[in-house]
Amino acid sequence: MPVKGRIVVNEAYCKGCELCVDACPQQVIALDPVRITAKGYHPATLVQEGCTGCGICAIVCPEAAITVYREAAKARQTAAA
Amino acid sequence: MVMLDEVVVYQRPQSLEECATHYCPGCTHGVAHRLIAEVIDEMGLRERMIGVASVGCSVFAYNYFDFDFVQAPHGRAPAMATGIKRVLPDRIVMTYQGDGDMASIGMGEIVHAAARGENITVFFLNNANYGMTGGQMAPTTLPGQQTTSSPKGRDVETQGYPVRASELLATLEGASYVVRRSLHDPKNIRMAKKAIRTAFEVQVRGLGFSMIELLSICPTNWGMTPVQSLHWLEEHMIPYYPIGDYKVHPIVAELKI
Amino acid sequence: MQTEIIIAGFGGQGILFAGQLLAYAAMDNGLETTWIPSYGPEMRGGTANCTVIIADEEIGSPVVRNPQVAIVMNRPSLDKYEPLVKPGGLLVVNSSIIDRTPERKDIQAALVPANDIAEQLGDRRMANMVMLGAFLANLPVLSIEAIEKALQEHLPERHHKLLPKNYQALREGARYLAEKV
Amino acid sequence: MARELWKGNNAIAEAAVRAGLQAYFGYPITPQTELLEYLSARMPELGRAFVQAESELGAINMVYGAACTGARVMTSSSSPGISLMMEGISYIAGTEVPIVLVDVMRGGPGLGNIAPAQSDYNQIVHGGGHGDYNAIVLAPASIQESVDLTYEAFDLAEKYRAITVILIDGSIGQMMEPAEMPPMRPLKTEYPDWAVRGMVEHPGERRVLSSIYLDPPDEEAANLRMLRRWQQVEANEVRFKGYYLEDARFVVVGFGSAGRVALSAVRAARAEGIPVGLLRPITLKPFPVKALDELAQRVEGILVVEMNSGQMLEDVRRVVGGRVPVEFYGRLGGIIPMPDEVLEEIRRLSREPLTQDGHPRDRWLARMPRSN
Repeated sequence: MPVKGRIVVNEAYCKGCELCVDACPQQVIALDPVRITAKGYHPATLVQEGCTGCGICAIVCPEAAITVYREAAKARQTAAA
Repeated sequence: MVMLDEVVVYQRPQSLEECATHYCPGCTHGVAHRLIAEVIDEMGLRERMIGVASVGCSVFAYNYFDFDFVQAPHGRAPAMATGIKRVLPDRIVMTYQGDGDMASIGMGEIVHAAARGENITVFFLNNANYGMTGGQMAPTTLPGQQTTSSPKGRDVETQGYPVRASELLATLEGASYVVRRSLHDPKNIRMAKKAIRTAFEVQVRGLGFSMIELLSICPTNWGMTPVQSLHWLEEHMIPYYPIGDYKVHPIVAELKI
Repeated sequence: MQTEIIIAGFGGQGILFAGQLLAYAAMDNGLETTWIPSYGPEMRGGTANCTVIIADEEIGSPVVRNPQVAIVMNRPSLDKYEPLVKPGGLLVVNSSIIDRTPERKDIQAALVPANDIAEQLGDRRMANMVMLGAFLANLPVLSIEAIEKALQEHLPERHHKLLPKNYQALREGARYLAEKV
Repeated sequence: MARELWKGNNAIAEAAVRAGLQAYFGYPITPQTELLEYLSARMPELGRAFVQAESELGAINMVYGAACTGARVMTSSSSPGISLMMEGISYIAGTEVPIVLVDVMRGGPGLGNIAPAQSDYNQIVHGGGHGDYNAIVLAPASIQESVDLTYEAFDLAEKYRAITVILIDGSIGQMMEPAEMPPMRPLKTEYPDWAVRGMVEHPGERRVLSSIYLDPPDEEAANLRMLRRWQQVEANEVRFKGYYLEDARFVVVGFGSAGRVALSAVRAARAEGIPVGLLRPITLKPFPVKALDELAQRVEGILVVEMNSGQMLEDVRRVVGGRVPVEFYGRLGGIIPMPDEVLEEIRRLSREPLTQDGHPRDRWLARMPRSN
């Protein structure tokens, strides 16, 4: 079972440049077609299950807008059991 | 979806101010800022940092890094950094300069800071054009590259050849660590961060001048999307500006980092 | 009371140092003094001159058109400064290498074979001391002893073995008294 | 301390060292080079910073960086080098960090020559760099005065967060006179609350120094703040020296070497019975307006003597405001006027009916020989 992760995009920083969308190995990030940030951008967001918390989106993000979380090892064991 | 028992894999570094940047969407200045801030956090250098901002798109760098900063005249950041470092030798002094600033108007200052082996760290963002003033030809603009001041593409017959700053500075005895990295994909970004780490280690240990050239994109002035820009960088810039270590002093090569 | 002295010659004749010795000696004697060189891109071998003023009050201009004394160590300097010496003033001429005698009748002149004397003493570089000795014998604004003391204090250490010869040069020069030309 | 014979350039360097100079950055140029040479030995021997920069641009920006740390810092140059430094000087002024700058003037414009001149007056006193700023300009006329003013220049710079310029001509840099050095001050250990020294020295307080105020109201506010500080300089720091002014019917105004030459001429004129005095401004900026204004109310004529084409002349005329005839005598191109030339001008001033017609520079120029 793959590791579960999630991202939180700080909309104060995100400019919708799509570098994270392009870089995501799981292809689970897209620009939110509905939401618009205070600066007028469609922010990046997780659009489907499958985030592994690999952090690649954060590595390419020019705005340091993404916080990446990953399921802790202990939690995984619990879930697997 | 709230997940319990999770760990933070990545979060914004402390050495970045809590504010939005003025950079265009996708601009890799932001990536460079972030990497530098991350390394400063990891090495615990923030309290000892003094940055020198330059003129160009990164003119407001001092607004984004959360440590002491001064603002230099166009091209003169290495000279200001020299003044600071000579008075406060145990502070960690960095400049952050673009290609217009460092490789054009500031060529004298950078060459001599390197020649003196000045114990400072220089971050050199190369995006092959003058970004802030609207995309004019820079000393780093590629042959044939169109800019607003080389509308038919840079003609080397009349407009000369691009400057390869890393190769040039690497010839100087005083330079201890001069490398070129790129910010166009995760692998290269990780390599860039490692180089930034090495550069600061060089300074912390008093080993002399270090410069990290970072190949960057300028989607707005290149007239491309950020993702297209990354591909353009990879296809066009890297062949002319190969990624590599141009000067690694033997003592630096032995550093265990 | 103010005395203006111009010392002039070729670069390498010790012109500037001779002037500095006067200034040191004047200062050590509690007098006001200025020393000002003419400086040029030619570091060596060209012409050199300096003006020394010795006074007992605040000195105004450090430069003068008409000095009371001109110490000339080569022909171009004689040609340049003879006409400028104040009437009644003193001209000290290095007759070893200057092939003419002064013409003015309203000043005094001491003709000193400075290079010959210096070479007899063993070092032509001491010609400047011979000239200083002659100057002070004719216009005792400072004593020879004051110059000797200044020499002792300001001649670079490595030349100190030459001190006795320099004293001798000063005294040899002092034997040349000026006459109306 | 006993008097010693000092060359001007060396004396200024040593006075700066004794004032607590922590860092010097410079570039060789005649006739100031001895200053740099002197400090190249003296600063390292005291464990202080010295860098021979790659250019005047490099030097002034090293000074700028060091000044941002609150350190006592100085550079020196001569006219063409000062022109190159003007960019940095404007930035330093705009950042409100104190520095001491020594300009040992030579003949110009352009490469000119290396002989003494006063032709940087306008550049130094009335700007040079871009933007609204004021620098304190001190014009010593002797080696002792150079020493004393250099020693004090750092205090002035720090008190008013201003650039303080020691403005001399090449002859003062090159001449020797007896001077007494002030005592060696300890290096400073406390720094002002604006100094950028790394948060390790001011925990929790991030400091940024910059001359950029992108929003015009911010720039205006900065300009006004600097201007109000300058008013304090004008109120507190005017210096000049007067000679024989009590009963003077004529007055010569000259600074630096020209002022000294004028002193000799004034004494000679007094010996001839001409009631003439001398006003020698020591601060060229702030200019001794009150002293000159007072003289303009009681003398019959004013002669301005400079080693330039009448740059301070305009400041004198502004103060005098047409109340008294002003005449001018200048020598240019690296020539020091001789006392007898100035004496002749004083004689003319006292003898001829004075006119207010036309500009004094034009009248002077008409008297100057045409050589080509």
